[in-house]
Amino acid sequence: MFLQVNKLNKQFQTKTGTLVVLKDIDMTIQQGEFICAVGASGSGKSTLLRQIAGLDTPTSGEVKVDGKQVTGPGPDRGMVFQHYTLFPWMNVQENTEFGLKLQGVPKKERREQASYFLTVVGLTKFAQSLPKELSGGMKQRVAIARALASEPKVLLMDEPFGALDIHTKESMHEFMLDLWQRTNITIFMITHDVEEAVFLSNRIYALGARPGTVRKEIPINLPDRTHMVKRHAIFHDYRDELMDLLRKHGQEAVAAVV
Amino acid sequence: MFLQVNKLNKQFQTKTGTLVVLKDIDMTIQQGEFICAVGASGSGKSTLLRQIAGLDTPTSGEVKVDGKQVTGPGPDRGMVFQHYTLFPWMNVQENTEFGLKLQGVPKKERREQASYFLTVVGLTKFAQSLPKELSGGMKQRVAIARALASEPKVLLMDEPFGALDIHTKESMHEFMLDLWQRTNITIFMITHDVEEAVFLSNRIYALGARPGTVRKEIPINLPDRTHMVKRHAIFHDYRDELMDLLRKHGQEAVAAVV
Amino acid sequence: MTSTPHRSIQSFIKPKLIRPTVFWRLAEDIPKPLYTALTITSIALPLLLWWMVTTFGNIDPKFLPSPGKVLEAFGRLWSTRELLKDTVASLWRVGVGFLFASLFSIPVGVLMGSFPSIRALLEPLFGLMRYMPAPAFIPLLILYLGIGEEPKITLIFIGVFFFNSLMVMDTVKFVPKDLIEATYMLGGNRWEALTQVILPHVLPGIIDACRINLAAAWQLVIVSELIAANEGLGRRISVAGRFLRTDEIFVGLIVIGVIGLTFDLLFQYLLRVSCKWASQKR
Amino acid sequence: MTSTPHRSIQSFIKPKLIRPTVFWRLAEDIPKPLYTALTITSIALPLLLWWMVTTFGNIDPKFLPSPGKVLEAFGRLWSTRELLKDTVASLWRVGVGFLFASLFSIPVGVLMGSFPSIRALLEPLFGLMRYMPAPAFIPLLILYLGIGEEPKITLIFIGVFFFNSLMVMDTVKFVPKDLIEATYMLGGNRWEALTQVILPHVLPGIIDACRINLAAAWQLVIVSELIAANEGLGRRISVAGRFLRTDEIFVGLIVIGVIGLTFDLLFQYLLRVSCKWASQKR
Amino acid sequence: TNPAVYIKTTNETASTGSAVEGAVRLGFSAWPGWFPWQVAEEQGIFEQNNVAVDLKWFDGYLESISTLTAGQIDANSQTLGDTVSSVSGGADQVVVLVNDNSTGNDKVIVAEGINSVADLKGKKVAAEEGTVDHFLLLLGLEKANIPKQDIQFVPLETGKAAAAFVAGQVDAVAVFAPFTTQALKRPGSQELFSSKDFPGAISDHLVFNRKYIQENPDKVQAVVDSWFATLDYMQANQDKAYEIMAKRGGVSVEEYKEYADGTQIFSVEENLKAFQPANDMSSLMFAADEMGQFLVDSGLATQKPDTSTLFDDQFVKAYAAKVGKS
Ligand SMILES: Nc1ncnc2c1ncn2[C@@H]1O[C@H](COP(=O)(O)OP(=O)(O)OP(=O)(O)O)[C@@H](O)[C@H]1O
Ligand SMILES: Nc1ncnc2c1ncn2[C@@H]1O[C@H](COP(=O)(O)OP(=O)(O)OP(=O)(O)O)[C@@H](O)[C@H]1O
Ligand SMILES: [Mg+2]
Ligand SMILES: [Mg+2]
Repeated sequence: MFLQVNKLNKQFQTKTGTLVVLKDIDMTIQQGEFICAVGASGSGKSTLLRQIAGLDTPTSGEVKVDGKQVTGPGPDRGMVFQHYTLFPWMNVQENTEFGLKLQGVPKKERREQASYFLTVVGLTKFAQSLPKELSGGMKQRVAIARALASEPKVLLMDEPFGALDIHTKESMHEFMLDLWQRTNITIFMITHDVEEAVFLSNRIYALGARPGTVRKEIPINLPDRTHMVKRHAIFHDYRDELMDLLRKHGQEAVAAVV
Repeated sequence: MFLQVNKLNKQFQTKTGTLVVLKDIDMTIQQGEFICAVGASGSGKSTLLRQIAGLDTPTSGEVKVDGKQVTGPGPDRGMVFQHYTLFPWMNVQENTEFGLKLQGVPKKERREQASYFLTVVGLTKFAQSLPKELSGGMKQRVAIARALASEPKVLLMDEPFGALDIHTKESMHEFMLDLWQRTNITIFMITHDVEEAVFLSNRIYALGARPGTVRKEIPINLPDRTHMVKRHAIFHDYRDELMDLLRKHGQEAVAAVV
Repeated sequence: MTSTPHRSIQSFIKPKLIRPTVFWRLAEDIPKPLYTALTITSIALPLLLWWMVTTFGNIDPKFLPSPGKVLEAFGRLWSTRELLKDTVASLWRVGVGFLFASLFSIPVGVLMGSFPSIRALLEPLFGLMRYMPAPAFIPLLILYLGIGEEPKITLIFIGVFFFNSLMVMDTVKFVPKDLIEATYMLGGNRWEALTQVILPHVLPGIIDACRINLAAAWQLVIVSELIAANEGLGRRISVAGRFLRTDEIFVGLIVIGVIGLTFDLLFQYLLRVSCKWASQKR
Repeated sequence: MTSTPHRSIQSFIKPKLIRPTVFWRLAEDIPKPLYTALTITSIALPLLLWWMVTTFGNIDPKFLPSPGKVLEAFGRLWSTRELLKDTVASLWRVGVGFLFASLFSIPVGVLMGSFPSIRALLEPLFGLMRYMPAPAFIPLLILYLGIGEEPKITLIFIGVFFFNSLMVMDTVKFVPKDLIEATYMLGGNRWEALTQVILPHVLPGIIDACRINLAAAWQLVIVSELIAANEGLGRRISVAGRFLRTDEIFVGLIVIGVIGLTFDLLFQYLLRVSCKWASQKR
Repeated sequence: TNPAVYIKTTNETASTGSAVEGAVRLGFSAWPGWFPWQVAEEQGIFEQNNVAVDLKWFDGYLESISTLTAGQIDANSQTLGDTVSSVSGGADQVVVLVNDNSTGNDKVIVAEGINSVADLKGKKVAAEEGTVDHFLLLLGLEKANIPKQDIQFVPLETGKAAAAFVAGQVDAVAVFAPFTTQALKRPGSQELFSSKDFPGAISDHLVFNRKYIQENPDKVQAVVDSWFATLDYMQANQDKAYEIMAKRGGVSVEEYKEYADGTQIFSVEENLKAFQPANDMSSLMFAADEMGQFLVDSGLATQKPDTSTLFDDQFVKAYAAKVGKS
């Protein structure tokens, strides 16, 4: 039980009253797993990830990483945000090093570490580029390298490929699988893209909306992980099961939108 | 030959020299067709649409709508932009009426016309809402209603659903097909989402990148247009053909990105 | 792949903890009661300090009058109606000068922001004029406009016009080009894009620029009332300064400060109302 | 579905045409040569008008000196080195006053923008102080600081400090919260987020605020040099005003304008350099 | 118009009716020799002499001078020195009446420990540059044979100069009443010398723009007549006059009475004499010449102004003839 979410509840006080966003969420993720949580827009996915990251405090319940309760943000959990969060005035190398710099790692060591992870994400050639000179996919790869550089226990990702076009997305999927196999890191990723989730993960949590709850936990067993698998019937079955699940809740959610 | 693009070339003068973005584009679209152009990011899709819209002047070649050469922007071509372009201070009704107001249509008539098209896009209930209160899909539906209200000869769409989540996107696809069948309007849509293009269009222009050229023109014949068709082999064949086409060029393009 | 033994980094990392805090919250809201308490402190603390210094310190009241003396001066000037008259006179001058300056600078600024040609035509001149100290124009204003209300108002006009034009111009830069192109596609011409799209879009920005420049207008009230004024807060302050009636200087300053802050809050309210449609908070 | 015969609308539509234009391009670049030509016109046209009016109009040179006379006065003041001395004196005062004001207001403004608690603590006070006309402080400054350079510089300090703090504060609002949270996730604490993320992010905004407030500082040069100055452009202008030597007033104004514009361009350059990393142009 | 005019303060004087078309626009500022204009206005003496006067009070004396030069008022009460410097600057002005001579109300006031002009050496002395008090200071230095470079001159507006002196920021100050009262509030301060020591050096006049005189000689005459009528009134109603003048000056009646000796209001006879040429300071022409030299010496004027047409005694003479005092 490497990452554990126990009876997590989160509500916000708004002008119109109390908004229950997350209700009784329970999750258990083992070391080395690649887990996705899928849910419609507004189902509280980002909110859930923020509690795990320690950027917000749950109303009740707890989050444990490697047995220790989460009380605040910290580099033991690497985070890749939904929107690009590279520091625009730093070049790729500086961005990748930044976490290590904050943690007091000496210049030489952090330079080596950053270079290593830039090699891992395949951006060594762009070490001196500014974020604005990168495409969306490259930006997220730098964000991943930056998170990995601190050698976190778990990598948290919030719809990291939502803003990418379909081709870039595909190559990022291959990249992620490759990275995961090479580094053997624990990954918890959030997405609304069902195919993405099926293609990447060992297990999927399907979230229901308003309030966000775990509707179903689906273990994924695919014959292989190349993009040919997407034509496989088993892939389609997973996809359709999830789609149906979400379509229903998604429509509820849309109807509830003002 | 309702919308015609003849030997269109477009180049930009940049600091580093002349950038050829579009090269010898030829296209012919008949009245009532639903045509998509698919291409990787940076292949010049938006640039092409801007020439057709008259928002920019081609370096050479011409664009004809209903036999008349395009010399500038105008309401005979309805446009739905890649980014949300609703006027944020007007409510949905006012946004939909705005084009008619600019064209001097009296208040009563334009109110009726706008209401009609809000019914068409299913947003009558939201007539008094501000754009910021709408979800992404609703925003694009208002943009479509706004464009349709002027009864354009052709509806131009630049990746209108690129920013939507997968479920909203699906319902927008159904909505578009329904709209197209009911109004019988000519639609020219640009996208990088291959499935979207296959699902929606009569014919697809696959664009190559750097410089943008028409690589292939593919007529689409699907047995039906419900989302069950996506499991059909013929759908997958179209999809894969296009994917292969673009993947090759897409990778070229990615490699060329600084 | 390099062969760097990258697992070594852990030994260099010094663990740190971010302690939860209320007062030092960074870019996060603090609880409402704390906010209110701090706001009250903001005004009360300086008052208290002032009172302490004048009461327990051995300070010549000519140099720093006690709050009591200032209150007394306030009462005196109020009872003779002089303060009311001064306030009305200055309010009117600043108000009219500022109003005219806004009336001219807003269209000019919008045009400069919208049309690069007009910007090229006016920006260098305005950039030059903005630096010229408004008080320098006093002798010229007396020559051209006499000693009535006109030169006083014109001085405030000059002091606000150029700044406001350039600041309004800056706000126009942030209108998304997409919206203008959407207007063309819907059948609008340039004039309609200007009046029906650019103008409503920059309205909050204009209000904010005006808010800042209203403060600039008040900065000029003393100088403008050097021109043969018989009443006015600025004149009261300069006469008081001449006779070292520090208590009256403080009365004048505080009245101006309070009036200014009132208008500031009014503008902030207008700003909030005018950009209700914006998804981002200001 | 309603049964409105919606095809009827075509009869109401009045077709319009947007004529291509160069001069009236809206929010679009105009050709470089036109831009240059217009920029030159911007300065040349007023000069020409001025020359025409004074040459052909029947205007008392006391009221409006001809460009020739102003040039002559410039030559005269230049040859006696008086103008140089004045310029250096004023540059120094404005420079030092502005520098100190920036030095204090930038950290204060950044802190106010970053910590809601500090904002609550200072904003009301600063909002009040900002409206108080700096010249009102002259008698007090003479009392406390004498008649040397200190009161002159302090006056400029007062005139800039509050404005700049509040404007810097405003720029901090635009730092994306995501970046700060990313810093926490990477192991940074609040102080590091402030100095290593917020500060570099708002640097361009700070430069822009300083650029505007440098102009405000020059607005005070005349008033500050009313305090026992023996030299300075402001003093030259006020003495010239007393003796109605309009030509010298113009010399002073133009010198200040040119100096100001030079610094403005310098700041604009700094701004461009400092936000090279921003994807949006400023 | 500014709505503030509709607010009446409790200590405001009843008159100040709105300006009549064609009224003489007459400016004056804070100086004991000029406060009688306020008496004239409040006691309706202008009306008695059939002339409409729009009396303009200036808080800043300097503004009154530049306003006259700018032609925005027709007449002003100002010192000889300033009239000469205006003329040197190209203004066309004419002195028609001597209001007074300063006989002590312009003072050089020094801090404790300074007991002679020689003690001023190296000290900071404040005065308003180019004004009569600056002139007085230089006269004093000259008399004591001290070069003006030996003192540290501090140019400050008169009110501020007095304030700076009280605050101990300067060691001496040259100011005129009522600011002398202000300056003397500094503990231990004393008068070093005053205009009493230089009779005729500082005289104050009613000055008109020449064009106005040419076009409206009768109005000018009526203003001059009103002045003398006011002096008669003040003789007869001293208490009331003091009350009005003290209020205008912003000082108490007691304080105001101290100025009485420091300002010698000129009678008709004294006026006639002053307009005569002579070789000492009792003659305006001689004094104007001296003043011109002073302006050149102090660098405030580039060349000595032509003062030959500066004086016009026809109105004083006409009044004298009318009352049979010629
Ligand atoms: N700070 C907050 N205060 C009030 N309500 C909030 C807050 N943060 C989130 N919410 C609400 O919680 C709900 C879930 O938001 P969340 O951002 O977690 O959704 P999401 O699943 O990440 O959606 P998306 O796919 O669009 O990113 C939304 O209805 C949102 O309005
Ligand atoms: N005004 C311009 N000046 C210079 N280059 C331009 C300009 N507009 C577009 N380009 C270049 O033309 C190329 C094509 O751009 P375009 O926006 O048409 O691509 P796209 O296919 O729409 O991409 P996306 O899918 O990301 O929207 C890009 O390389 C872009 O940098
Ligand atoms: Mg989210
Ligand atoms: Mg595009």
